[in-house]
Amino acid sequence: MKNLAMDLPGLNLKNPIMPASGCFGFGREYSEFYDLGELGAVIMKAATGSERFGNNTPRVAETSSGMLNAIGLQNPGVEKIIETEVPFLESFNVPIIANVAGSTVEEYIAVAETFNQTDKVNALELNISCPNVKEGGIQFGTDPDMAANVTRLVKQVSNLPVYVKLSPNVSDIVAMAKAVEVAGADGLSMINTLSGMQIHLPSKRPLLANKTGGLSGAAIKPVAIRMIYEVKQQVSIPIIGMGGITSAEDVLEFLLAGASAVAVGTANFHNPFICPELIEALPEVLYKYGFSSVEAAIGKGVPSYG
Amino acid sequence: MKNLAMDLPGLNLKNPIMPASGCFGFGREYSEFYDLGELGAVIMKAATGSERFGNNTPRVAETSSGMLNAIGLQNPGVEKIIETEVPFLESFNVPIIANVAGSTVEEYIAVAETFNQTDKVNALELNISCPNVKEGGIQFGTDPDMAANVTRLVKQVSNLPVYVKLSPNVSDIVAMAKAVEVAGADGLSMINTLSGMQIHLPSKRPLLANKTGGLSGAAIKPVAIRMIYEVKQQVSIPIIGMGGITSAEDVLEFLLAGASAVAVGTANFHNPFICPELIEALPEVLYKYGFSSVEAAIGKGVPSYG
Amino acid sequence: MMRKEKLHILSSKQVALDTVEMVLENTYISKTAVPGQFLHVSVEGHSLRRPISIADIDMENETITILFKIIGSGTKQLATYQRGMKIDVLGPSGNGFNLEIRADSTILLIGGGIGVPPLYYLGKTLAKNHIKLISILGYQTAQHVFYEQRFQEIGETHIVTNDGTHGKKGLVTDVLDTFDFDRYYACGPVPMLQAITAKLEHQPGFISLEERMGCGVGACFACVIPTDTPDGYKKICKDGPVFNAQEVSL
Amino acid sequence: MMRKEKLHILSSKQVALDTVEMVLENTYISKTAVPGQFLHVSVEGHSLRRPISIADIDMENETITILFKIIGSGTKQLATYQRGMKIDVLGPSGNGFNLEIRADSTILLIGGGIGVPPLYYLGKTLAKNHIKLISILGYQTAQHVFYEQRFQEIGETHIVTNDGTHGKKGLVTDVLDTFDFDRYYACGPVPMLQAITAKLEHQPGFISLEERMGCGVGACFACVIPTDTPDGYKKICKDGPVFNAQEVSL
Ligand SMILES: Cc1cc2nc3c(=O)[nH]c(=O)nc-3n(C[C@H](O)[C@H](O)[C@H](O)COP(=O)(O)OP(=O)(O)OC[C@H]3O[C@@H](n4cnc5c(N)ncnc54)[C@H](O)[C@@H]3O)c2cc1C
Ligand SMILES: Cc1cc2nc3c(=O)[nH]c(=O)nc-3n(C[C@H](O)[C@H](O)[C@H](O)COP(=O)(O)OP(=O)(O)OC[C@H]3O[C@@H](n4cnc5c(N)ncnc54)[C@H](O)[C@@H]3O)c2cc1C
Ligand SMILES: Cc1cc2nc3c(=O)[nH]c(=O)nc-3n(C[C@H](O)[C@H](O)[C@H](O)COP(=O)(O)O)c2cc1C
Ligand SMILES: Cc1cc2nc3c(=O)[nH]c(=O)nc-3n(C[C@H](O)[C@H](O)[C@H](O)COP(=O)(O)O)c2cc1C
Ligand code: FES
Ligand code: FES
Repeated sequence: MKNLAMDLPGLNLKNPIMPASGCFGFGREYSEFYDLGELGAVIMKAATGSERFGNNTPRVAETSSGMLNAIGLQNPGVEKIIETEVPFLESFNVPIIANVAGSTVEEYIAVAETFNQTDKVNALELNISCPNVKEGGIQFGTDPDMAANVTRLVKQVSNLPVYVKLSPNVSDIVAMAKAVEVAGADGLSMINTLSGMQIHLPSKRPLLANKTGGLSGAAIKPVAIRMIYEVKQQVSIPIIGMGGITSAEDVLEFLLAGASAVAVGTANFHNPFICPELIEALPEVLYKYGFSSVEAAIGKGVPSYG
Repeated sequence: MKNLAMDLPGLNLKNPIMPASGCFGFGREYSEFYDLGELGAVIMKAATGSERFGNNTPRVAETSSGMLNAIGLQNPGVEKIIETEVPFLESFNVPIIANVAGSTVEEYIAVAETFNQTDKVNALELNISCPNVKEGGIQFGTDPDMAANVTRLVKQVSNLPVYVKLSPNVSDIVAMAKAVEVAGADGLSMINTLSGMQIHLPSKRPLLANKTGGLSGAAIKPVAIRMIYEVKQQVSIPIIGMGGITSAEDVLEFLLAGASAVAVGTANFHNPFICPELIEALPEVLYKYGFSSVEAAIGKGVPSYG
Repeated sequence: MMRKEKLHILSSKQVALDTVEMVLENTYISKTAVPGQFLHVSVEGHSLRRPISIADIDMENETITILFKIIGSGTKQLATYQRGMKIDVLGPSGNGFNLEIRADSTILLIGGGIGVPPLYYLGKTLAKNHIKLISILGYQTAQHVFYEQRFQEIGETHIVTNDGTHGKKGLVTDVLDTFDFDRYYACGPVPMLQAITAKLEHQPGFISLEERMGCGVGACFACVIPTDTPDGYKKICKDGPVFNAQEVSL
Repeated sequence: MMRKEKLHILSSKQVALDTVEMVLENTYISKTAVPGQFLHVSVEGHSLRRPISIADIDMENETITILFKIIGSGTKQLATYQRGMKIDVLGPSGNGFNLEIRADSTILLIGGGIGVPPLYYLGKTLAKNHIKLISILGYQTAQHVFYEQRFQEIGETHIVTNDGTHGKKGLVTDVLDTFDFDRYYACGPVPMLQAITAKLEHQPGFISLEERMGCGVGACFACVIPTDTPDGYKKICKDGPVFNAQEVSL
């Protein structure tokens, strides 16, 4: 069998496959389908400083080869997550990544600090790119200076490695990536969802109560690949890639573009077994295209790496 | 029958359906399938100052619910287009929109001026957003000041109405739209393609010779709808909407989001009859959702208009 | 517990205007599902599954019946699937109807349009336990009516249609007052459920709700509904689709 | 002239490893297509059509035969289509082989792998006109060989395989020198065509080319190839897929 293992800051991954934030809750539901210990890691749903109820419904819409969502960061708040959700995930032998969100820089810092105080999660994913929060989240995600600032402040309060999750809704993804690298990010997660909308013809209004939502799924894969490929040439911190993965071939495509591991979001909804199935299928795909390990494939599609 | 007619600056459209630039050549090929006089208008393939051979092949790749292209503005140059292509299109009773491209501001001006000197086209579409040209096209499309500047200068040399074609690869589409409106644009075309990439697993390299390409097709429709909806609330010039249209329901969705007419690109490749079929299907869809004309539906999904 | 199963299509036929009845074969789901649960059905070329209620189960023959209305592209495609094909389903999903009922009770079943199906398997199950049933079923027109005969076989049944082409003309709420009952179960469009819960505010009742779903398993928080519970919300896909009428805010 | 037509599938069967032969029924295309033209085939769930060469035509029975190799998701799906179904096709597309040949000529047909199919209809047509044919067909292994018998029926036929499991071991270019001929027609992978056109530089010949296509009708400029012509390029979908070997730069 091919070597699927991969070491990233704070994460000893037995394979490069993890569920993406927000698409897997805190793991409970999918743990009824399979042993979460099979996963490379688990990225938890976004945590905010206090409980959030999120947006009104409808919160999801189907699109061609994708979907829109505007959940609005519904979550019980960081304290409750640490109290009731993290212990459950700890019962599996799997690294835990906490997705950190907020409306203000202070909220990001507070959430990161709270996770840091427990020794129960392995890394933070700084969600500066959620397009569904109005009060500021979107700003951090499109302005390099603000993104760098929040990254720097979070790094100051936390010993945990920080993966900054980038928004694709920007003119210059490389500028964003460089800014957060300089600010101390240990890695990048990319991409979050593209801002989109669907209009419901019978009501003549945006279908989502929040009007806009984040586009995910196979539809956005070419955008994710392009951004990772561009960023890989300009930054040296590792990238967790995501956006439309549905097959082991897709996983390899992300690795070649420069990702060191991948996250799978929307595909869980259609097939709850997608993550273990990808883990099982990956060795053969690596072999078919001439790679002896995950590590050997990383960045091999990128000129300066390949 | 519902009233499909719509008047826009320089364009008396008998219906709101036109083929999108670059997906219809100069009309010759599709004229073998149907009478081009049935169309609302024809948008020609991009014209540059002199002949261009475009990028190396492969130039297209298929993606989930879409495709990538990196044609690279291949065209015989504005003079030859006026000499050999426009006369053919003139033989049909259909408004002609010339798509203007270039690598420098001077080239845009020269192409626009040349079209202006003939009285054979009805409007210009200023393609400041082609992601496949390296020398500058992409810059105009993501910087509001540069976009405004090229718009202003083109307006100075041309009496033809100018529709500025916006790129979706920006953090703030509204800023782009406002900038070109202030600079004198008569209308907007949106959206052009999203920058994307596909990696070819057997060769471990980007499939397109140009590496990146423009993502089009149904996959990008939610992004187009979102951007048109946002722009419609902030600008008052009309919008020609495009991006993933494949059905008459899609056409209505674009109208509700704020488009006054639509262009159909990628769908022509799968179904050469798509434009006449949409024209035929549209009245019934308008009727089904309670509209007596195209005009009645425009912007009806947008709060400040509906 | 929910599983991912392949279900053989034994038959698919139109039973009313734009309404298809499909009989599916599966051991696990037929053995474990309870009335009010649903299947989350995969339809080719669609990124999200479609929730469809279980309308009937034949435990002996291990079949599950669903009834669905052709609404959009997913149900349109599902309607093309023929006998012999297989569909990929998550199920049984959600929590079903509360079946703890005193033996001498009278139960009112109130269904609107494509909300009728889950009430049939509920009614059949209650009838087996000799519970007295009164069913009020509302449809748009005579062309939309289905399963009238089947409901009559399990109890007193009243049909209303919006245009009066079959049964009484009007809405289900127009005839509610006529009946004495101990508890009601309702499924149908939200306006109907709002009218019913308002009108029957002081009667015990359970309603089955719909919402657009992402995961269908409780992981994505797409389908929440505000409740009076400590959490402040429940998930329709997991905690529902059936709720105590008093508990949720429509 | 190209049309959009629905073609009935009369049969679909595997004729070699990952290689499917499909017989299609259509009046218009069977009456108008010439050797070397292709069909632009719609495959459900795919935004672009697939170009597939016409491998044979039976004008009397109005059938068109295509042969395709399962490469990716489109051909994989096409391979699942069964007798009785219809496929949506643009065709006949492109320009075919030059058929103006002196009666006493000897023609060399050189096919590589899935480049063999268009040469069969060409050969059959030439054989009908009593032109002498020599066919050199190259395949990866014995398992990949198809249509050997059919080519033998229309002329002298030599098979080569990469691994020598059938016919001679080697590449088609290894055996080219052995034959005298007046003109050649070749179709196959680009490296093979490059080798052939280099080797037969001073012989008149025609080659059929492949490129990824958008429209398939000449409108999108996806499939251009540099040429010595005044325009500097030609479109494979419209001006080709067959070109004079001297005219194009591979
Ligand atoms: C718990 C539950 C049980 C249901 N039981 C039945 C049943 O037994 N029979 C039946 O005909 N219908 C039932 N529905 C409604 C059914 O799910 C929708 O009609 C169906 O999903 C429409 O899919 P479509 O592709 O045809 O429509 P589209 O409008 O094209 O669907 C687009 C998206 O919206 C979702 N959607 C659209 N309408 C609804 C809706 N009313 N509820 C939830 N999601 C929706 C679809 O699932 C899909 O994700 C049920 C819904 C729920 C939540
Ligand atoms: C003029 C012409 C005639 C052809 N005739 C035949 C034939 O008779 N039999 C046969 O088996 N194949 C033929 N091919 C090649 C055939 O078109 C491809 O094998 C097929 O498109 C692959 O589709 P896919 O979905 O299986 O592969 P994928 O790799 O999934 O396809 C992805 C995209 O790339 C395109 N593509 C991939 N490979 C090729 C290729 N070699 N040429 C052009 N486009 C490609 C597909 O059309 C699609 O748009 C011909 C190609 C051309 C241009
Ligand atoms: C329903 C849903 C909820 C999501 N919630 C979050 C979230 O809370 N935090 C976050 O960083 N990303 C969130 N995302 C984005 C995903 O983690 C992922 O970046 C994106 O969906 C692209 O991957 P995919 O195409 O595989 O889904 C969410 C996506 C979906 C579909
Ligand atoms: C093959 C191809 C070539 C294109 N060439 C041009 C062009 O020359 N000028 C331009 O403004 N847009 C060009 N476009 C963009 C389209 O006009 C259109 O904006 C885009 O494809 C979105 O619409 P669609 O999803 O309907 O294709 C091209 C698109 C494709 C697919
Ligand atoms: S649909 Fe995902 S939580 Fe209910
Ligand atoms: S494929 Fe469009 S020009 Fe050839």
